[in-house]
This record gives sequence, C-alpha cells and structure tokens, in this order.
Amino acid sequence: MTTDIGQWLGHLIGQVEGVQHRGRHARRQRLDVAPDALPALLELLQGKGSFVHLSAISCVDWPEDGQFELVYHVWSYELKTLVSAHIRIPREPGRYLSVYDIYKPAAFFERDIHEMYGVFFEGSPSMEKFILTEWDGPPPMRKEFDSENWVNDHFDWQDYHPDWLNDIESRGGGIAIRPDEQRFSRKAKHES
Amino acid sequence: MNALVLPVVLPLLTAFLLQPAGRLSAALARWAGPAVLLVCAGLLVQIALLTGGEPVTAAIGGFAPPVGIVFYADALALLMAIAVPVSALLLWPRAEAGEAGVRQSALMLLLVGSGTGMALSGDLFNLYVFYELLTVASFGLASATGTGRAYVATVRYVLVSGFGSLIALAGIALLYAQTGSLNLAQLADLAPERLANPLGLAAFACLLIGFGVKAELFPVNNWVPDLYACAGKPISALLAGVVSKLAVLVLLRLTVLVFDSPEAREMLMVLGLAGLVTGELAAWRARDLPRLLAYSSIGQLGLLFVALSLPGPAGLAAALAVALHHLLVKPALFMLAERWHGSLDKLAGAGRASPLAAGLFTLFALSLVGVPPLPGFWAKLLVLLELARGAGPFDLTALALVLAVTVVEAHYLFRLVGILYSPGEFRDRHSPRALAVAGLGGAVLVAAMLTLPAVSDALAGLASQAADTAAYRTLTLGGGL
Amino acid sequence: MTPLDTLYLASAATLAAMLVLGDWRRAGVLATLMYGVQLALLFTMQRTGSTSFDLSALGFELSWRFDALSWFFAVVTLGTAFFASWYGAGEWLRAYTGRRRLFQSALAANVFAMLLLLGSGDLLTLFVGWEATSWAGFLLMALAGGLARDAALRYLVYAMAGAMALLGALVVLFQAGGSFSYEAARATLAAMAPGPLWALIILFGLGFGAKLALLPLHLWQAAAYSETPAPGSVFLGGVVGRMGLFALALVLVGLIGIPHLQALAVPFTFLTAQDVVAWVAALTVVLPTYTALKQNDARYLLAWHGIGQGGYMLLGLIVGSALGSAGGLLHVINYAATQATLLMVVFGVRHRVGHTDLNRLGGLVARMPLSFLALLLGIISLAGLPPMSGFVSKWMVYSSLIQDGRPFLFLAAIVGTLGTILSVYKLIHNLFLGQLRAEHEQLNEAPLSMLIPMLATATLAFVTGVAPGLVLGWVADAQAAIGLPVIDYTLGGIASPRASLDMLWVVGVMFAGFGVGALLFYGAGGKTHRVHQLDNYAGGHFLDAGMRYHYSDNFYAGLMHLIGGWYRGSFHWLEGAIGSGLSLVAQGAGGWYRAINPAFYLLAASVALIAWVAL
Amino acid sequence: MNVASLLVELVLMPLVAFVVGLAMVLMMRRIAARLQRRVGPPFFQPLFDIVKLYGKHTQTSHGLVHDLGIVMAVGGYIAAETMLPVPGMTGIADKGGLVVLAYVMMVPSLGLALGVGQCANPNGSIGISRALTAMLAYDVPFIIVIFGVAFHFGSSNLITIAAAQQAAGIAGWGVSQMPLLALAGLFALHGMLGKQPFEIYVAPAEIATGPMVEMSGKHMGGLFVMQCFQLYTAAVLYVTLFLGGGENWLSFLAKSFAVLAVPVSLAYLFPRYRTEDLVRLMWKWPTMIGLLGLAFLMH
Amino acid sequence: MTSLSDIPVIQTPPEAPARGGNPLANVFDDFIRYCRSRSLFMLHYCTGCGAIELPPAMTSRFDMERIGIQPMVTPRQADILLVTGYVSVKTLKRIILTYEQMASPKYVIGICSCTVNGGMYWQSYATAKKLNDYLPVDLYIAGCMPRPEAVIEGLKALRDNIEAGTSDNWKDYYQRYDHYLGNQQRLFGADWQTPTEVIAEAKHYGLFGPDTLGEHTRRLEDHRKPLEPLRMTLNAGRLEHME
Repeated sequence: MTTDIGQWLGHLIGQVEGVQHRGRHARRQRLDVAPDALPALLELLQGKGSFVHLSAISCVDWPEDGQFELVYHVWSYELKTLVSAHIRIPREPGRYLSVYDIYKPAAFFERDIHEMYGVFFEGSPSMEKFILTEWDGPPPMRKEFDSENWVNDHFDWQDYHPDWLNDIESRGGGIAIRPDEQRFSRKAKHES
Repeated sequence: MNALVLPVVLPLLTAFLLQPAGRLSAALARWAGPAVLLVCAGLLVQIALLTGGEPVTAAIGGFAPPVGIVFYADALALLMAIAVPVSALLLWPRAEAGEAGVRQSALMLLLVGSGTGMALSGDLFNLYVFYELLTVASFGLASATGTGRAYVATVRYVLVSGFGSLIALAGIALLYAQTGSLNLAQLADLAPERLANPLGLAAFACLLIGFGVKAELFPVNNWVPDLYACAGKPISALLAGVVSKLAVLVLLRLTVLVFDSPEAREMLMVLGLAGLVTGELAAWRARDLPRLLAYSSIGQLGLLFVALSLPGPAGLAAALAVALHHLLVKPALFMLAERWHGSLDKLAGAGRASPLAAGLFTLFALSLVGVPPLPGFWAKLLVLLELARGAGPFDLTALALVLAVTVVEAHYLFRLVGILYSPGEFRDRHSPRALAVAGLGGAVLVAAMLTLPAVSDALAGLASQAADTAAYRTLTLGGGL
Repeated sequence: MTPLDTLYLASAATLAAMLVLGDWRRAGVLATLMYGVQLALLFTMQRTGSTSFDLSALGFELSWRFDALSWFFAVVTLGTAFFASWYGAGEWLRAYTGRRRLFQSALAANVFAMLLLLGSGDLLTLFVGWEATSWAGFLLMALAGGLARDAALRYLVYAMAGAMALLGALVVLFQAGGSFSYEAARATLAAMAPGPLWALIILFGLGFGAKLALLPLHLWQAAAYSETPAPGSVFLGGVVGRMGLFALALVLVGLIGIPHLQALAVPFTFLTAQDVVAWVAALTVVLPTYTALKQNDARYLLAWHGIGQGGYMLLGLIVGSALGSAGGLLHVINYAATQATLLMVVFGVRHRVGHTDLNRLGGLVARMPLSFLALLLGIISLAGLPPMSGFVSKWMVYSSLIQDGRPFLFLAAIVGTLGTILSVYKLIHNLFLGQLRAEHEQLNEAPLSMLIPMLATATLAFVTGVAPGLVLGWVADAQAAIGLPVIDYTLGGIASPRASLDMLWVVGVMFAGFGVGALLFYGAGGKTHRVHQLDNYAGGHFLDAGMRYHYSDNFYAGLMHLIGGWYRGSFHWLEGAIGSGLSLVAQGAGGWYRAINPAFYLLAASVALIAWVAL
Repeated sequence: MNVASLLVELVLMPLVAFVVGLAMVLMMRRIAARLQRRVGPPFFQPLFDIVKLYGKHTQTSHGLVHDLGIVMAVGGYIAAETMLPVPGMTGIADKGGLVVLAYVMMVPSLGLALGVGQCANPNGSIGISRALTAMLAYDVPFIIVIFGVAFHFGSSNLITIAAAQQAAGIAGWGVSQMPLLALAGLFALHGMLGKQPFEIYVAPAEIATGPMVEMSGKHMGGLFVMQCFQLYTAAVLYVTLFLGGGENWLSFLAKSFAVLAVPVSLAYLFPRYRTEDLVRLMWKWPTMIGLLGLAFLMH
Repeated sequence: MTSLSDIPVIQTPPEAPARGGNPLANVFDDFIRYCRSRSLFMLHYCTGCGAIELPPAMTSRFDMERIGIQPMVTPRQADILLVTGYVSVKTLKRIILTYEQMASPKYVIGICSCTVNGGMYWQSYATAKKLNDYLPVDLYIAGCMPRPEAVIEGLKALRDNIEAGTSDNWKDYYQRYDHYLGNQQRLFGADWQTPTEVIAEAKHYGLFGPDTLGEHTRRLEDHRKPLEPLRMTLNAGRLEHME
C-alpha cells in the first residue's frame, strides 16, 4: 500500500526539480524542497494531487544553522495522506513569500508565525498582531528569547509564607510530603 | 315694443359695414365694434328698466304671432340678452392689426347679434337660424389664433356642430309635421295632445342633441377640451361662459313650455349625470390648466342639466342659480388661464409671483367646490334639496353622484392650489386686462355672497316668472303690441 | 349683545388682529392674551345662551346657541388654543422660518371656526361650521409645504368625502322633516323606518368619523398632524379631532338617542347599531395604538395615539351608561391636556436637536430634565396610570364596560391600553434615557417660553387626576344637555356601590408609599456615588465615547417576531384600491374626449338615442 | 372606621406584607433547592441578603431617575398592599376596586423601567422591552379573570367580593363557581411572578439579568424588597378572588402559601420561553380557558 | 534569576480591629457584618481553568447556597470575585475592570496556584505571577484546581474572616491605589486606564490613605480624560440661554 502511493507521488514530483522524497508510511510523506520551488510544488499537489487542504504551517527555529524551517502540511481526502513539505529559509532577513493565493487558510498560519517567530510573509493579507495583543516584546517563540529572564524583569515573585502551612496544618489540613522532600522538584534539590 | 329688435339688428348691421369702414380709417374699424356693443347694452338696460321685469313681446314687421316672428322678453331673457354684449365687451379679443382685426371684430359683432337674438326670440325656427349664425361666428373666432392645433380643433368642432344642426333641423321638421306651427306659444298650446306620443319625445331628443352641441351636452361635447385649449382664452371664456348658457336657455324654454313630460326630464338627468361624471373625472387627470378648465366646464354644465331636469319653479331656481354662478366663475377662470399657460407642474411658485391671481383662483375654487358662505354652496344646496325631494331611484343616485364628484373636484382644484403656493420661481405673462376681468368676477361673487338674501329673492322671482307658461301663451298669442 | 355675541366678537377680533399684525414680533403674545380673554369670557357666561343675530339665506336661517355640551367642548378648545399659542409665542416664533402672519391667522381661524361649529343652532349651521373647521384645518396643515402639503391634500379628500356624506344626510333629513332645526330632525329621526335610518347613521358616521379618524378613515391623521408647525400640531392633536366626537354626540346621542340605537338591529345578525359603533370605536382603539408601536418618529407615534384615544372617547360615549359616557366625555379634557403636554415636549426636543427620529436620540434626561418631567407626567396620563387624569376617565370606561357585561369590548380597550404603555415607554426611553450621544453633550434645556406651558398642562392633567370632581361638574351638565343619564360624583371620583373610586385616597396612599420608599432608600442605604455612563457593565469590554452602546432601534423585537406579520396595511391597500379604481374610470372618461374621429361615436350616440326613444 | 385605625392599618399592612413576603421568598428558594436535590438556603437568608445589600459601603447610581425608579418600585407596591384586604384590616380597599389595584400594580414596573432606562445599559433596555412584552402577554388572561370576577360578584370592590365568598362557604368560593377562570388566573399569576418559564427578561446568561444589570447595593436591595411584595400581592390577590379571602390569619396564610407553591414548584421544571413564544402561549391557552370560563359565566 | 530561598518571608498574621466603644454601637455593626458574612454573592466570571470546580460547588452535592452564597452575573451585584486558574495579561485587564466595577466591601479569592505564584506557568511571559500585586486578595485556595471541598472550605474561611472583620482588604485598594496602579502600569504600559474613577470614589467615601496618590496616579491623571458623571443641568452649565 505504501509503495504505490510513494511511487505515484514520485512520478508526480518528478516534474519539479530539487525535491527529495522520503515516504515514511502510507499516511505520512515528507518532501524536502528548495524554497523557490515550493509554490510550484504546492500548486502541483493541490491541482493534480488532490491535496486540497492546507492543515497547518509550522516553523522550527534552528539558531545554530541560522535558519528557520517552514513545514507546509497538506492533506488529501481521497488518498487519506498527509504530505509535509519542509523548506529552510535564512534566519536573518526572515522573509518568505505567502502561499495565500494557493491556500486561503495560509493567511492565519502566516500571521501566527509572524507574531511568534518574526518571519515576514510578503503578500499575506495581514501581518498585524494576532493573539499577543498586549505584547510588544520580541517574538517570544524564538529560541534566543529567554522567557524566564523576561519574567524576572517584569514580574516579582510571591512572598514565601511558611506560616500559611502551619496555619493549615494546625487545622488538620496540609500536605503529606514536605516541599523539600518532594521527589520531582529537581530545582529545589540541586540548589540546597 | 320695437326697440327690442334694435340690439339684434344693430350689431349685424355694423358687422357688415365694418369692412368698408375699415378702408376709411383703421381707428374707426377698431372702435366701431365696442361702441355698438355699448349702445346695444344701453338699449337693453333701458328696456329692462322700462318694463320693470314684466314680460313684453314684439312682433317683427307687424305680422300676427303664429305667422310672423315674435320676440318674448321676460326678465330671464333680458338678463341673458344683457349678459351677451357686456361679456363680449369685457372679453373683446386683443386687437389684431389690419385685415384680421377687422374680420375678428365683425365676427364678434355677428356673435353678439345672433346671441341676443337667440335670447329674445320666441319662435323655434328663428332660434335655429340665430343658433346657426352663432355657430358660424364661433368657427371663425375659434380658429383666430392661427395655430395648427386650433385648426384641427375647429375642424372637429365644425363636424360636430354640423351633425348637431342636422339633427336639430330633423327635430324641427318632426315638430312641424306634428303640430304645424313653430311658434313656442302655439306649440305650448298644442303640446299636450299632439306631442305626448314617442314621436314627440323623438323630436325633443333631436332638438336636445342639436342645441346640446353648444351647451356641451354629454354625447356631443368631445370637441370642447381641444377647442377651449387651443382657441384664444377670451374666446374660450365667451364660448364657455355666455354662449353655452344661451343654448341652455333655449333648452330651458323647450322643457318648460313644450316638453314637460317625465321621460324628457329623465333623459336630461341621465345625459347631465354622464356629462358631470366624465367631465370631472377627465379634469382630475388633466395635465394643463386650460384643458382642466374645459373639462371642469363640461362637468359644471352636466350639473346644470341635472338641475334643469328638476320639475317645478324650485327646480328652475336651482338651475338658474347654477347657470349664473357658472357664467360668473368660468370666464374669470379662463382669463386667469391666460396668465398661467402650460402644464400644471410648471405653475409652482405662481402664488408668490402673482398673489392676487392665486388668491382669486383659490376663491373661485372654493366657490366651485361649494364652501358654505360662497354662492356656489347655495346653488349646489338648492340642487341637492330638489334632488332629495324627488326621492326616486334616479334622484338618489344623482344625489350620490353629485356629492361624490364634488370630492373629486375638490381634490384636483386644491391639488392645483397646492402647486400654486409651493415654492418655485415662476414668471407669468403680464396681462392686466385678464387680471381686471378676473378681479371683477371675484368682486361680483363676493358681492353676491354679502347680499345673499336680496339675490336669492330676485332669483326666485326670475324662476317663477319663467316657469308660468300661461303668461307666456296669453301674452304672445293674445295680441302683439 | 348676549355673552355669546361677545365671545364670537372676541374670536373674530383675534382673527382680524392676527391678519393685520401677524408679522409683528410680539404677535404670539397678543394671540395668547386674546385666547385668554376668550377663555375668561367663556367662564363668565353660564352654560347656555344664544346669539342675538342670525343670518337667513334662500329661505333658511342660520342660528347660533350654546348648550352645556358645546360649552364643555369650547372650554377644551380655548384651553388648548391658549396653551398652544403661548407655547408658540416665545423663542419658537423667533426661530420659525415660515410665514408668521399666515400661521397666526390660520390658528385664529381654526379657533373661530370651531367656536362657530360648537355653537350651531341647527343642522345647516352645523354643516357650515363643519366646513369652516375643515378648511381652516386644511390651511393650518398645508402651511409647512412639501410633505405637509401632501398630507393636507390627503386630509382634504377625507374631509370633503365626510362633508359631502354629511350634506347628503342633511338634505335627505330636510326633505323628510321639513326644516333644518334640531327638534324637527329629532322628530323625523324618531319616526323614521329602519332602512333610511341606517342610511342616515352610516352617512353621519362617515361624515363625522372622517374628522374623528375612526377606523376606515384614519390614514390621513398621523402625517397631517405631525407635519404641522409646533403650536398648530399641539392644537390639532389636542382638540381638533374631538370636533367629530362633539358632532357624533350631538347627532347619534342627542338627536337619535341611545335607546333608539339599541333598538335598531342589523338585519340577519344579533348586533345592534350601538354594537356596530362600539366595535368601530374599539378597533379604532387597538389598531392605531399598535401602529404607533412601530413608528420611528416621536411626532408620528403621538399622532397615531391621537387616533387610538379618539376611539376611547367614542367607546365610552356610545356605551351610554352614566359612568361610561361620563368617562368618554372626561377623556376629552384629560386627553387634550395629555396630548398637548407630550407634543410640546417632543417639539421642544425638535427645537433643540433639529429632529425627533427616535433612533438617533437618547440620554437627553441629563440635558433636558424639566422636559423629561413633563414627558413623564404626560406618558403616565396617556398610558392611564393612577396618579394622572388619564386613569380616571379610562377607569370609568372600563367599569361601565364591566357593568354592562361586554367582555370583548373590555378586552379590546385593555389591550389598547397595554399597547399604549409599551409605546409610551419606547417614546420616553428612546428620547430621554439610555446613552447620551456625544453631539448632544452641549444641548440646552427647552427655552423657558416653551417649558412653562408644557409644565402647566402637565400640572393641569395631574390636578384633574387627583381631584376629578372639579371637571366632572361640567361633564354632568354636558350629559344632561344631550339626554344621557347624569353621573353623581364626589371630589375624589365616583362613589357607587358597584364600582367606586376615590382618587384623593388612592393618590394620597401612593405618595405616602413613595415617601416610605424614599425613606427606605435614602435613609437605610449608604451614600450613593454617581458614575459616568461609560462606567457600565459591558462583559469586560472597555467602553469609550466612540462606541454606540445604546438599544433603541426595533425596540420590541421580541413582540414583533410574533405580531410583525399581522401588520398587512390592509387599510393602505383599501385606500390604494379606491384610488386606482377611480383613476381607471377617469382614464376611460378622458379617452372619450380624445377620440379623434367623431363620426363613429356620433353614429353610436344617435342610434342609442333613437333606441332609447323607441322604448 | 376612624382615621386613627385607618392610619395604623396603612402602616401595618405593608409591614405584614414584607414579612410574609420574606417567608414566601424563602419558601420559593427552598422548593427550588429541594427540586434540585440541594439543601437550600438557611432560614433568614432573604433577610440577610436584603440587609447586606442595604449595608453596602459604596452605592453606585446612574442618576436621580435611577434612584427614583427604585423608590417608585418599592413605594408603588407599598401603596398596592394597602388596597388588598386581609383578615381584620381592609385599608383603602373600598376607595378603589379591582381595576384600580391592577393599575397600581403596573406603577412599580413602570418606575423600575424608568430607573433601568437611565442606567444607559442596553442589556437593561432589552430586559425592560421584554418585561413590558411579557406584561402585555400575561395581562390578557388576567384581564379576562378580572372581568369575570367583577361581573360575577356584581362589583369590583374587593371587600364585597371576599365577603360574598365567605358568606356562601366553600361552595361560594370563586374557584368552585368559576373553575376555568381560576385556572386561567393561575396562568396569569405565574406570568406575573416572572418565574422560570416566563423570566426571559431576567435571563442571566443572555442579557446579564436584564433590568438588574447595573443595580448594586440598595438599588438591588430595593428590588429584593419589591420581589417580596410582588409574591405577596399576587398570592393574596388570587386568594381574595378565588379562595374566599381571609377569614382568619391561619387559613389565609395557608391558602396564600399553597397558591404560591404551585407556580413556584412548576417554575424549576421548565426551560425559559423565548419572548414571542411566551406571548403566543399566554394568548393561546389561558386566554381560551378564560374566555370559555366567561362563556359559562355569562349564560 | 531570583532563587526561591531569597524571597522575603513574612510572618505577621493579620490581627482583628480594636473592639472599644459602648456595646450598643457594636451590636448594629456586628449585625451588619454578620449579614455580610451570611449573604455573599459570587461573581459568575470564569477567568481561567479553575472555574470548572465551581459548578460542582454550587450544585446539589456541595450546595454553596447552604452558606448563603449565590452566583450573580454582573460585577455590580457581586461581592466575591473568584479569580480561578492562570491569569493571562489580557484577562488581568478585564479582571481589574470587573473588580473596580464591583460594589465594596468586595473580596477577591485566588483559586488555583497560578494566582498564588504563577503555578505551572511560572516562566510564561504571558501570565501574571502574583495576583495581589494588582488587586488586594483576601484568600488564596491553592491546588492545581482545588477540589470543591477545598473551595467550600475557602469560602467558609472567608465567611469567618468577614464575620471577624479581618478581611477589609478592599479598603487597601483605595488606600494604596498608587502601589497597585504602579504595578498595573508596569505591566500594561503608561497609558493604562479604566473607565472607573477610583480616586473620585475614594474621595467620595473618605477612603483616602497616605499613598492613594503618587507618581503613578499623576501619570494616570495627565493622559486620561476625566469621565465626569452627567449631572442634570438646565443649560449644560451655561445660563445665558435660559430665556
């Protein structure tokens, strides 16, 4: 079952050069594409290959290689198969062209990625803030953003009230294991 | 009482002399006509004062009445006779230069002469002759404006008049065959036994259609809208005002003296109602002022015929009231129409441009509709009272129709008043004479309203005198003066 | 010079003064004073009196005399005229752009015409007065031009149709009775056979119903009364419609008499003439009120209510019992004061804001508090709730309906009142409550010259509500004048065993209750802190001035889901059908005159004639 | 009846009404709890709520009309109580009859409507427009009931109505004379109380409790007091019209609580009607039953 | 990175207000306080995941109405604001608006550990870590969604505090408004404002503390348009048109 879809897909993709095809199993096929060949591939998949549904665009941050990896997941209802097209774009300008004219849902995925990673998609309908309307800091999902450090600058921590514990225990409540003996709080263990 | 003949003869004489006089001096030609009219009016007034309202007869040429031509002038006839020259004077068409002017004056004189003759004459054939003379004169006057539409309207008018005269002549022939005489008094004596049969009724029908043409009776009045719209406004005023009343006077004489049968009255009522309803409804849809006034005049004359069909002196009084009211109001309205020609919507703002004219129009509209203090209301009230007295099926439907039609009339008249007073810039053709005539008409109307008791008594007297046929017969047959 | 002569003279003098001095800056004040003089004259003269002069024309004589009924309606007319012209004398006149002389004289002409109508001694004078009132009303309505002119023209058609029906009835009555006097008419009507009597009732009903705007003939009133300039609309809304009621009372109750109406049965049905008139009145109460509910302009809403309340008066009158007819007549005064107050407030808002579109107003209570107070008193009286006078007269009508055992009429009246309550709340909410718009932030209260008459009529309505006995005296005399059973009343209201009402106690207890409520609220509770209209619950949303956080459009959406479909506008359809039918016939008539070749129909005409003769 | 005892009655009747009203609110909440298999509020809970609301430190108001609206709501019902004859006290019931009482009961809802109007909150305005539509709905059967009772007993004076029923014993009661009208009256009573199936105008989720959206502190306290009066007035009016009015306090209270228990227990079994369904229901079944009752009554 | 150990430890338990004066005056105050404790209206506002525990607390098994607590829909009618679950920055804005719209005395209960110290979202940039920086909190109910028993227990504890008069923290919001406003501006930026006039309200009820006003409130004053309540005036303040 996996082979004939893979072969059929291989013939199909043959028409676009620069595409490596690694079919994992019947329902998941992975394609690695050059960035400039992606739109042609998507049109091919949508037109001929009955991959009508763009289920998501996800973005992976590779700070070491200085690249963003954009994955376009397209699904076909007839073939019951998901094709993930992976492309790599350089981190610095962080710009890529929008596939909005091929798949309409791309607008929201691109807007979300722009907000979270700072990748700018030319031609996308809107690039404003999507979820983090109150946030004016750097794109938070980038690896170089240190959330904990930002938290320490903007929030202060709760005062430690051990007496609450005594108060609760005095009334018979309270918890069985004291905080420092709790197994999974690694942070407390390696500090003390 | 030979002076009675002069008002008829003088205008005819001057009409023919005018042509040569015109060569002598233009001024003479222009002023001869009005001068003669003044003289005739003076004479008639003098006669009226002399007789003091008592009927008087004049046998032309000394021949005894059944053979010769006799003039019978009771108060009503005299009133109509005076009205002809006076209104002709007031509505004298604007003086044209040279030949056309002379011809127009001549025709006017001809019209006045034959009109006076019709009012006074007591002999049916004589009436027919004067009626034909009148018709011919109106042909010439109506087409005086020279526009293409005027000619078309006049041709139609000629056709219908011709048809009417033919029918009238047939009626007179029938009548002569039955009774052997054409003198109204003698006819009145012979009518009960000779004319009671259907043949008599047929004669009446023919006469009705014949003389009905000029009186805008229903079947033969479709020439009216085009003619009044295209002819000169003074001429239309004259035709609609005086001339139609003369034709109605003749029919009045016939119904009172000769054909006093219920079938005749019923015929009059039906045709009158038809005229009333079609006239007013057509006026409701009319698009320009002269045509609207023409339809309205058909409607009013329809009402007049309905009034005419009412028996007894009270019915006659109602008819006379409506007739006189129409005689007063219609010419004035037509003169106003001279200032405001063109379609109704273009009249917006006329109220601001000439407030007096608009005020007069509103006054006349109120009187036509029959708003209480004005004479129009009392005339309509009399008609309605008589209709109610009859209480037959015909009378009640007539009552309902007259009332319903008044509502339609109120709507289109006051729609126009509303347009007059709506904002808009408007320049009307400035003609002081038209305003003067309309103002005179308004003044007479208000005067009649203020002196209502006196006017109503005079009217009642007039009606009773016209209604007693016995006096008519004895006076004319008894022995001429 | 009898007192009535002086009254007519004063009224004519007012008209003359307005014709001459109409454009004068102080003309409004002069007119108000003169109406005041007329009112004083009216109060000084006793109820009955006749004029010394009478006109005679064509053998009929026109005579004028006052009886208690006409005196009662004259008081309402002159009172409304006084307040209306006072309202239009101050700043309103300064801001009036139309022709002042024409307006002032139109108003004076209306008052004079109505006094003539009210004083008519016989049927012909009644008709003359009726026509004078119609035409004066037409002049007043057509003043404002444009939309007002079309509405006035539509009114004219209805009024003329009514007048002609009336003229037909008078003429038939004259022939049957021999003279126009009331006594002769009463005799002939008593002895008349059912057939012609039905015809007369229908004709009189059409005639007077056109002005009272009974159901089939009510389409003209809303637009005509709303588009008239402010004082004119106040006067028209307040009292002109009641002339129809006066005439109906005079003819149906005075001349024909309620027992005769009850005896006159509709063939093949168990209904009597009284039922028919009662049901026309009941439907006139319900349908216009629910049309008012859908109006989006305050003036039109109130005008539609004018029609509805007219139905109440006729319903009360035609029920014929002492309580019911007293309620109907009392409602004339109550409603005149109420409608005058409401219209003055609405035109006050229009004077300040420029329009009265209910969907573009709101929150004006902060800027026009006194107008709000007047409107509040007005709507309580219009809805017929206790402290105000509207309640007393409606209560009387309800109690008489209960005592007479007419459940469906009672139900119709109450459903009408509920509809009124719904639409008056929509009026006060959309005008004065809710969010104040940014552009109305700097609005001023209505000018003083408009405020004082507004509050005066509101207080009048309140006083006659608390102590109805003051005006019930007049009502009792009016009942006696047209032969109705007279009501026995106390200062507080009615004290009969079957249904008693003592407004002094009821209102006293209500205000005591309000006092205790205020004590509880201000005493027991803590200090209140006033907050801005944007400090409001909006589901956690931050409100700002730019956002329109206000509900006024399609106010009773829930109710409209159900009864929205029932508004078919069948009367508009009926009117349209008659209009188009008439124009079709007119088309035919016009065609007759446009036929080019006369030969054809001449032949037809002569053949027809000959055939006719041969028959 | 000298003026002094009348004044005492005018003070006493509202107080009694308030206390009995509190008990009725408690009964209502207890029945609701029991139906939902819950324990239900403690005994004095309604009193605690009212005292807490009046005891609030900050009271926010949107203007004078907002305050006067609440005053009018509470004051209106205080006035209505004095017109309801109770055993031993008749107040001013003979000065104004049944129709006057029906109208005096409308004054509080108008006062509340005005107060809510000035809160300038569209939720409140929508709530009021639905409340007035609901009033239009349940008033039709209510009016038929009023007509039937007033016509049957020949007078709209509540004292004579109660006396006539007491004179003829159980057989003379309104419910035995006019059973159908009593049923229609129950429907109207249920609509008037504004409880569950007919409470579209205080829908919590949809329009944030409609009229009460901006009521805090003593405004809300005023509405709670009004609720007590409302329950009491409706129950007592029904008892006076159909269950023979009050011979002695014990049977009177028993009858009032019994009458109130019926709609209240029905309330928590039904979801909420939409506005137009509410009007359609009220104009269909209770009105038909009422008219049928009238037909029997009249012939 | 501040470690757990160097967070300041506060030991002082809040003490009850002094009970002096004649007994009669206290009776009325005690009764009012008793009624306040016995009748609490809980605001039906689910700010986070913890709110799922409230329905069981209200319905037949645990029945909050036993202790006089009713759910109310709008902040105006409510006394208790239950802040349940993580407090994201966007939700915090709405919570502050709702808190200010409530009529005091009002109480805030922080349910779930996220309100206490940020809970499992402690390192998230989007959630507030310490609720009582922004609002005076009367009671915390810890637990990553405490069970209904814990919620009921917390409410009973609140009821006892109210009865004892030890939970007047709502005055703290007025008396130290500058502190709270500072924290809020630190998170939401300088131009943060709510439609409620807290300072005017404090002035009106005489709840002015020493540091109600401070530099944060000054920053608030200069950039916000004061929302003056619409007083009923005859001429929008100008009398010359009053003719």
